[in-house]
Amino acid sequence: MLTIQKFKTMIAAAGVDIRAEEKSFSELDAASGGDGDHGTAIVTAFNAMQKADGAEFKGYLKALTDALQNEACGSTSTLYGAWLQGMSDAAPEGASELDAAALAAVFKGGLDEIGFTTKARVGDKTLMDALIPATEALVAAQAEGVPAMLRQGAEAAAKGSDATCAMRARFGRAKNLGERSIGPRDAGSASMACIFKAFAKTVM
Amino acid sequence: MLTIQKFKTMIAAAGVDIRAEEKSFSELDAASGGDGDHGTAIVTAFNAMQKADGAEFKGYLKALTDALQNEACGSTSTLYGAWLQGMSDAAPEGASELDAAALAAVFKGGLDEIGFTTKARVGDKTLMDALIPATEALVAAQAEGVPAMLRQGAEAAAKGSDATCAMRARFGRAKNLGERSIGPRDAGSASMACIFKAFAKTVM
Amino acid sequence: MAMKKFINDPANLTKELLEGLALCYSGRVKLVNEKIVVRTTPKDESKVAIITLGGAGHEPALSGFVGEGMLDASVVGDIFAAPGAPKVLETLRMFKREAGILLVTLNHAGDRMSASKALRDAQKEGIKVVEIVTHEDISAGVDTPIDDKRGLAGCIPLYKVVGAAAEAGKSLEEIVEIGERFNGQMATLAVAMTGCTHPQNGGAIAVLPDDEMEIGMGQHGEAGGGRTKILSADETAARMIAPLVQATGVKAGDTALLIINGVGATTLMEMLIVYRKAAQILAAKGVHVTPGACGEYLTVQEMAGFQMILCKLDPDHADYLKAKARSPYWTA
Amino acid sequence: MAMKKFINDPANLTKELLEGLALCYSGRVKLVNEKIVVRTTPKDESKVAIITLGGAGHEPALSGFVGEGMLDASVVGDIFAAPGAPKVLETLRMFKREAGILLVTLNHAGDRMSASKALRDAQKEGIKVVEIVTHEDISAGVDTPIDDKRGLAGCIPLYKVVGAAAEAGKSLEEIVEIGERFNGQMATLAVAMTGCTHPQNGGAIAVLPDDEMEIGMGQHGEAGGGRTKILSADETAARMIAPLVQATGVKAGDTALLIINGVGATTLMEMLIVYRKAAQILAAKGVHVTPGACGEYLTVQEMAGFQMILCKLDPDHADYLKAKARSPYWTA
Ligand SMILES: Nc1ncnc2c1ncn2[C@@H]1O[C@H](COP(=O)(O)OP(=O)(O)O)[C@@H](O)[C@H]1O
Ligand SMILES: Nc1ncnc2c1ncn2[C@@H]1O[C@H](COP(=O)(O)OP(=O)(O)O)[C@@H](O)[C@H]1O
Ligand SMILES: [Mg+2]
Ligand SMILES: [Mg+2]
Ligand SMILES: [Mg+2]
Ligand SMILES: [Mg+2]
Repeated sequence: MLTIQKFKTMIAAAGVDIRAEEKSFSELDAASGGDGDHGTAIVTAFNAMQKADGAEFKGYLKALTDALQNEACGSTSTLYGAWLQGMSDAAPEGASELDAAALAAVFKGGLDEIGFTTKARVGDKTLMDALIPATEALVAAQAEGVPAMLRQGAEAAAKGSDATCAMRARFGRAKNLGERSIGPRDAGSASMACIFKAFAKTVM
Repeated sequence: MLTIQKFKTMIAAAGVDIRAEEKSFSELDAASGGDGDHGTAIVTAFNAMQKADGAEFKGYLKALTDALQNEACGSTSTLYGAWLQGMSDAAPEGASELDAAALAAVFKGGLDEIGFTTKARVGDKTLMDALIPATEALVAAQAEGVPAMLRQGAEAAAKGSDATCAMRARFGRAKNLGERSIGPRDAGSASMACIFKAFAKTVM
Repeated sequence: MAMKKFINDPANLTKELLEGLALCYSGRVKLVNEKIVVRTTPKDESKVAIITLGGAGHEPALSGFVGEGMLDASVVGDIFAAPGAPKVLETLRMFKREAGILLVTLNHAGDRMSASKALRDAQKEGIKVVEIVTHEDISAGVDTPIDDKRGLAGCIPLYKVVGAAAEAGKSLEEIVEIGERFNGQMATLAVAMTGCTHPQNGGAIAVLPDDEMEIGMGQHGEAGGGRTKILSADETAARMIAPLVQATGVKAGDTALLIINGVGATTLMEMLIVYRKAAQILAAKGVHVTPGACGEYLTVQEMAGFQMILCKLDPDHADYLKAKARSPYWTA
Repeated sequence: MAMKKFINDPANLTKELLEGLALCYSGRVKLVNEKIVVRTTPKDESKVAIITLGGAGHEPALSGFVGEGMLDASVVGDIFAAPGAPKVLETLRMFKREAGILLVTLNHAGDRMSASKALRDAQKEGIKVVEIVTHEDISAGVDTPIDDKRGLAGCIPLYKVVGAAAEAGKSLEEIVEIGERFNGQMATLAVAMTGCTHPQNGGAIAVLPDDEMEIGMGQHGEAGGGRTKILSADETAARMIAPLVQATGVKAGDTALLIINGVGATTLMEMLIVYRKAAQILAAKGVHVTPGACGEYLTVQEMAGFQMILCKLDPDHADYLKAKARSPYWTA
């Protein structure tokens, strides 16, 4: 079971780790032909999310979405906004605890919604390269319980992000770089992997 | 006696030496709070002067003036234009040779005219710090003949330019620098000294 | 090392610059709800409203083109960051009218996502709104699919054309036709000489070697693939105008608009020298070049470089370009 | 290392940029006799002509302000170099008229020497011409003798005021009075963050340490004595507006014009942020700040920095500032 309290701690822990790596995310963004601000963007997103609160999952996730969409800007906030919105939609009404199956459904809902917002999929060198395998691994590990789900999600996210180094960008600001986008890791996948790692650490 | 042929060689020789030091004149201009273009300006002036010709002093000096004023720009060309204009005015009608007295009169005429154009005098950290003592020394050495006049003019110009290092600028672009203009040599005095040195070399 | 910029808290950049804009050009624009720039004197509600959206950090774009004869509103994000969909939707609601709204979106992932979401929501609410997406950057190749071509400073003459058409009382359908026709006949190519500094985090974007320039650079420092040793102004102009002519299809007898948009540190001296050569090449081909523009319209902080915009003009476009406009940074 | 500028032969910079200006703004200006920029459609001869002179390299100044409602002609030198007196005289002859000519000269040694000589010669020839010299730079101190104060970008609003007065049919004597009154009520202060490159010789001008800025920098990189560690935008604005208020004497109830003139690489984002603070300070003092301007009007190549211009306005000045103007880089 995952309590809403624990989930808030997961979000807070992710915020801490994201802030610690802010500079490296911006540098990755610049190195891969972006505008060098992904660290700034994801930290701004977490700063906005800090203001959200709620006693149960649906409401808290919705509050996170609203905070992001109203106070933050940029692709990252839009994509995270969609992700959290999808999670909120999939969360059972009024629940302040989620069992493994409900948690899997929440993450699946999040992935579905972000998938409506962007056409990027695995192989396009975006945060989807971390999020899609992470969600799949997490859902697949349902039988093993919440901590295992998050651990396997984190591992899959890290592997997915690693794989972006060899990819050519096809979405976002780096897409025109062509061949030259091959080499550096995708910034958005790196921050996504960082978040899943923090989630896993928190429930260990 | 100084022939017009020799005088043209003096001008040409000055042009050669000025071009060789172009960069250093620009650097001096920048170092003393100017816009870093005195080398460019004085070389442009000599390039324009190269197009002038004439069979006797008055006409040649006037042609130099016109070339400068019509084809070149900037304080340097205006000041040199006045200098050469004054020389032309003071040159005896139709003369293609000048004796020591006439040469002294020509240089004196040049100094008088440039003195109408600028109020700068010795101590103001401008090309006048080289030109005024050079002209005075040259006039004073009349009795010793043309080569001695030019040699002493060159020495006085060099000394005058050296003295600008310790001065505070009061004219031209460097004037607002105040105390901080003390230290570097004045660019315009350096090029003026270079010209007098080339004149002296040519008649040696 | 401190950033060499005149700023305060980097978190407040957008807020403060928009306040400055509204103070400086108080006769033309004002700021509402923090991130929406609108005209001081609104256009009559019977006319189509023209709205755009995009990140800050490109000043004067985009908000500097709000004003009589051009935009009714610009929805601003943060530095190089699209505004969120809720802000776009809020603006669409503000300008809801029977005549309808034209939303102009530059083709960048963040802007597109926000615009699409806001559009869907607005249409559900019964707001009449149509979107035009600009994608005139030819750096990826003239034949690149439209979705992969970025929107650069070509949005500015487009604002002028659709703004004038709206002012003239054209219907939304007519304006969309006029605008899409213009959109399809314009092309832009950018070149950068130096990188720039992100004003929020102080990081370097798009660093270039001392002796190189890059043709095809995007307007946030996104690389474009055309690295070369520094070329002369004339060679650069020639290299850039050729594919623009190909992309727009301008030929002898046509009328064309040429704009050089400086992106930051490149001097107007240089832009005028480049304009000269490009205009001479067009004239030599028998193209009639109408009065154009050289200046900084959509910048990338203090990056050195420029965008060259070529638009093949139909007679109505030429007229709309000449019509009265009174935005802070574009007047006619 | 190659210069990071889009240029051709450095000897042709001025010629080419002026040709570019005339091509780009063909409806407004044209180039005559290589270095004289005049209006495409001349002003009626019954009205006073307004002429200025100065070096190139400051684009859009000075030639970008030739046009209806502003200058009739600008006599251009080379990069940072005053035009020779013969060229100025040639222009004065070209505009000889019974109504007379107003010559506006910025107080720089080279410009002053050329203007003085041309004026003397013109007056000998019976040309009716009066000179106004601008000297509004207060970097050497508010009480510095007029001859030691440089002319900075304050010439631009002055062109606007005297240009409008001429257009309105005022006599030369009246225009001189209006212009000198404006001249006496304006003040400018510049600040630089970085140096720049001389485009002819590639040399560095006015290099500054990485963490310093200089208040009082002149517009060719001439130092101004006010080196300091980099300050925030608000602190910079406060530090600069205070002596400008003192110099102009603006006080509660007065109307003032505030202009931020970018000199090259400083972004408009920054200028707007600085404008905001300076305007807020003025408003807090009870000064009525009319719509102003933020942009690049008189630049120093790619130097980072700006000039802050404050003008105390009499009611007629305010009206002349609002009157119609159609130069390439200033419209009203
Ligand atoms: N269209 C898209 N679909 C999915 N992910 C995207 C898209 N565009 C950008 N991203 C992700 O966002 C990251 C960049 O985020 P950020 O720098 O915050 O946004 P921006 O590109 O607006 O500056 C990229 O590294 C990539 O992972
Ligand atoms: N008013 C003046 N009177 C005398 N000499 C001057 C004056 N102004 C400048 N100079 C001389 O000219 C030199 C600078 O020349 P230059 O760089 O060519 O002109 P500019 O100042 O127009 O860039 C100075 O070093 C000084 O010697
Ligand atoms: Mg980015
Ligand atoms: Mg100089
Ligand atoms: Mg961004
Ligand atoms: Mg100079």
